[in-house]
Amino acid sequence: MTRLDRIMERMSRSTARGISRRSFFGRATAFGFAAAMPLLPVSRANAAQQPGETGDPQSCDYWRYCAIDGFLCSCCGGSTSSCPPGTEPSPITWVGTCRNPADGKDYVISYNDCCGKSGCGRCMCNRNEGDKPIHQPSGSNDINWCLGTQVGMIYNCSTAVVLGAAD
Amino acid sequence: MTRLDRIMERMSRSTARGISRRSFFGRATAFGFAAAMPLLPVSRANAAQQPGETGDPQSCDYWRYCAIDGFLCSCCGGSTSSCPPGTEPSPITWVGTCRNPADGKDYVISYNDCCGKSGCGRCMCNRNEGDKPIHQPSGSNDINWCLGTQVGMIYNCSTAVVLGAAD
Amino acid sequence: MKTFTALAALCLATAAPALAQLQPEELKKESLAETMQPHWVWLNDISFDRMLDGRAYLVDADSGQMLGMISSGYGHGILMLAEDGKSFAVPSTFLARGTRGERTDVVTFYKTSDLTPGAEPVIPAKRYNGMPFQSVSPVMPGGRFGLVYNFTPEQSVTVIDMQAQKMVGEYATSGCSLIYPTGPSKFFLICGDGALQSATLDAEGKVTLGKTSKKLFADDDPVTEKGVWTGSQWLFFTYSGKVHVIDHSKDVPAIAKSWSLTTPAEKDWRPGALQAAAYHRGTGRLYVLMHQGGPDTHKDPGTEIWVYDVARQTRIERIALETPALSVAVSQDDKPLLYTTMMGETDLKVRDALTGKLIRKIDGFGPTMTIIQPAPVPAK
Amino acid sequence: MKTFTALAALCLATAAPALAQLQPEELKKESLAETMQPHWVWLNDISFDRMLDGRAYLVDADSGQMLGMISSGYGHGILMLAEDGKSFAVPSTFLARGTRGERTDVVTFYKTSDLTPGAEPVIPAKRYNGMPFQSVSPVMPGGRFGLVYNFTPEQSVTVIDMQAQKMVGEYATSGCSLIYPTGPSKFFLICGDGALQSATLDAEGKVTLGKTSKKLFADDDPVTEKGVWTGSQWLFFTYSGKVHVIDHSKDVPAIAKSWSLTTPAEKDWRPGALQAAAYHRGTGRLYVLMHQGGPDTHKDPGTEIWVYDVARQTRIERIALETPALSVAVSQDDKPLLYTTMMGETDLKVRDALTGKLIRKIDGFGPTMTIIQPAPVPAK
Repeated sequence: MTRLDRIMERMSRSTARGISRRSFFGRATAFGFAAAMPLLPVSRANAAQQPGETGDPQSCDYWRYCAIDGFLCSCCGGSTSSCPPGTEPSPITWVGTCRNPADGKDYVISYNDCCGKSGCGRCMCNRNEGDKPIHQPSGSNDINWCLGTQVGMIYNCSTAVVLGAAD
Repeated sequence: MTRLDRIMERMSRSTARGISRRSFFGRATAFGFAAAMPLLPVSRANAAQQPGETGDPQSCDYWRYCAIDGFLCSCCGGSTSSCPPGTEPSPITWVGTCRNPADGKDYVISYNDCCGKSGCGRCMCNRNEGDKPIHQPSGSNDINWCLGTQVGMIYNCSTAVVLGAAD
Repeated sequence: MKTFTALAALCLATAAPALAQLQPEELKKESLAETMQPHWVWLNDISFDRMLDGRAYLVDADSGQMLGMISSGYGHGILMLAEDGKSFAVPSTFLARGTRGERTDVVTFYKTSDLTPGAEPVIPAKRYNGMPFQSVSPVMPGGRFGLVYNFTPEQSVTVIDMQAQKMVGEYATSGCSLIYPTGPSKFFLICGDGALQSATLDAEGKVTLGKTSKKLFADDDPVTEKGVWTGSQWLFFTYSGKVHVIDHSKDVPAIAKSWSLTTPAEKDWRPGALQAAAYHRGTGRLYVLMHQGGPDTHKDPGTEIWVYDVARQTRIERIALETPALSVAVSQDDKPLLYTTMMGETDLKVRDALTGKLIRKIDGFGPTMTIIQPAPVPAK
Repeated sequence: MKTFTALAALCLATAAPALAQLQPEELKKESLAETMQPHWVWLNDISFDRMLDGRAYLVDADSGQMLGMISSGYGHGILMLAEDGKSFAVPSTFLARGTRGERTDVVTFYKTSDLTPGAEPVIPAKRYNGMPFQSVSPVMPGGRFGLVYNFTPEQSVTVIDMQAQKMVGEYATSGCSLIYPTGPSKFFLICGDGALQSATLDAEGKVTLGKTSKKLFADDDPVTEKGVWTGSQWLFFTYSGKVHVIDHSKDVPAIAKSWSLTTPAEKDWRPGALQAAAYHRGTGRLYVLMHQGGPDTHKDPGTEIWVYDVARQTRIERIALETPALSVAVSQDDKPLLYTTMMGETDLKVRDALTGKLIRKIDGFGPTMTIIQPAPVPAK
């Protein structure tokens, strides 16, 4: 059983069998959020890349986006791992597994939505590698995951955060 | 002084010098509204034409649209002289003067907005013959004239109602 | 149109009608027929990049004319069409400051004839938000109740009394998803582990959960959420193109039979899209959006529509599409029309459903149309 | 970006950074510089066919990157930018049920650094709704007060205390339109009969109307509402291309001088568009969108930008545009950028304002962008 399977199973069990919202958030919040330092925005999207990555985070064919569905935050004032100014990350979301072409390894990617402003409208990207139907919510990119945020449910854009290696 | 000039002057005086909203509506309501009979919608747009007119009321170059700015109600479930189902006509509006190519006469056209549902999105048309700046409101197509309706201020589409000959 | 009639009479009475001066007109409000006509169709638009401004357009596919529209707030789903075609209800979500502030979910009732908002019960602010499916807010056969699927991510259903135009209540669903009605007071839900969960409504609309089936669907070839109701059975489609026919007649849902949309020789063809299939009750024909592609293409648009005789489980026809389509629907009368739309495009394509021939394109909608809803048919 | 910094350090310490396994990341929220930078620019989008979902995009014209956005409800107008570039306010209109129900107008305050809504005083639900102009909600020089133009069709102004982030009050304007600030506590309005109406604010922001000028503008060649402030004077443009320079120094506004954008030989060229002209204070240059056309073309987009030395009233240059533009603006620094957008198109075009050379196109906005707002400059 891969790590993704374990994550999916855990998330699926919790969403599929109706655990309380509080405890769901309690677990999901372990993904973590931190305040970013003010930063000049030039090439912010690229600056979010780790060493050991190649490609253009503003392009839909970027490796992390293998199961994304939405506007790329990298085109909207955020990056693959940061929300645009004034938007709030969704604490819960769907996950996928994507292969990093630079090291040939599979990584679990969390597609957290950024929320509280209306749809950014730039760099629409829909890819469905491993995407599940919505009755398997933790693997479905058809759901507006902003529903869990403090600022409400309004969808702005989607990130693609590395959670870790998939195996 | 043409009839249009007189209408414009009267409307301009009233809007430009701040008469009460009630009395403004009182005057404008003389344009009149009546309930339409239920009707099958086939060629509703054309059915609204009077004998003595030619052209396509779903086309932006139709003669009545010489000073219109918005979505043609003829494409949205209404006609040149009727609002789509569930929308409310604006009692006040801007007027223009257009020449009917079929009889070579000038007519005063009232561009009443239909209101209460969001923008129809079809047959966007902007023509500015005789259009005035917004400090001459009764001749300006830049204003959302839905502001005066009971259902609120939301703009759906624009009509082009014959008020009468211009001279 | 009294004014017009009067004018026509006047002009007929004069010798040179073309030269008669145009008469002053009165601005009117249009009305529609009391009942949704067989070739009228609702096009839902989620307005993806301006999602606060969701809407649905009502179109007459025969005349090619738009008849009217409704505005329906953030993340527009689908309409809850009454079986008699005389009214409908729309689940909607509004925030006090557009994108911010207190969330209010309502179900707004309309008459077909005037498209004017009427009763508007407030429902729990938990309505599912995302890509819409037909099972997010179906009306039960017989038309007494309508159900709204909730996801917060806790899952539940809100029951609406469609006659009284009031909310009945909200009921937990043990974490299973969506709503698949099988009778006036009976439905099932689909669970993440491949099982189906049965449920019933009592006379007042209160939901009681029944038994859960064993695992019916494989993990490595899951069924999509895009089931199709034939009027008597639900058909579910797997990613690879299997059809599972559900037997809902007993306490526990089961698979009645399974067949495949493709032959082994056609295995690079798969069903896909958003509104993937449509069923015509009179002829027993199933229309499925198909495309060529491998795994993970289950949301790709269809390049062809494959037509099946469901009773015989055989393909009748392949309809090649000029351009790919993401949604397909069929009218239920005996001269059926086949409708397709495509995300990113602005037209509705109308075909003869029996021949596949393109009749017309009606343009100017969208550009993010989702579920096509033809005129409803009463339950048998 | 602590995580990134830490990771970079980690990788520099290892011999083969390209082969290092990627590390788990934390999702962050971006912030911006405290002050709007000279080449940052706001693009307002009225979202004409989804008007409930108005917005403005903040763009860095140097990097070509979008920095963020704000959502601003029905019929989005323009931002009220504080002179120091550290904050701004947005007049907005919301209805309880999106397109229906109670109307609430507010002014929402934001800091540039976080684009997060802060104070939000409710204002009279009378805000002008229609195509936006720079004079619908200007900030007064010095930045203490901001004014919002109301049209119901009665006309008035609402005064906002930009420091206290509160509403001062609403004041009738004798039916004259829009707001043209001429000093920290002085402005005029433009009347339908071709006159200008002077007005003053007291220390608390209360408006007192002053004298009305005689008729200054001809009926057969009216001035547009699209006046341009040079930092010391207002320039108004007539349909045919005359420039009227307003003298606001006395109690009653008057025309200081008039000149023409065109020579008699160029009389088929006219100013037009929505945001028709822009002035660069450092060089005294005026940029005007010009097109060829006769009467009634005053809203046609510009095919060229004509550049004038305002002090000398002479044309310096003609900049041919690849495609027509409906809005033009210029940054106020000493390496000024010239911005254009076009209704129906989705890109911002960025030029060197001194040479006219196209530097870049930044795409993916719109498609109904209205007023371009570069970084503000403090009043002299």
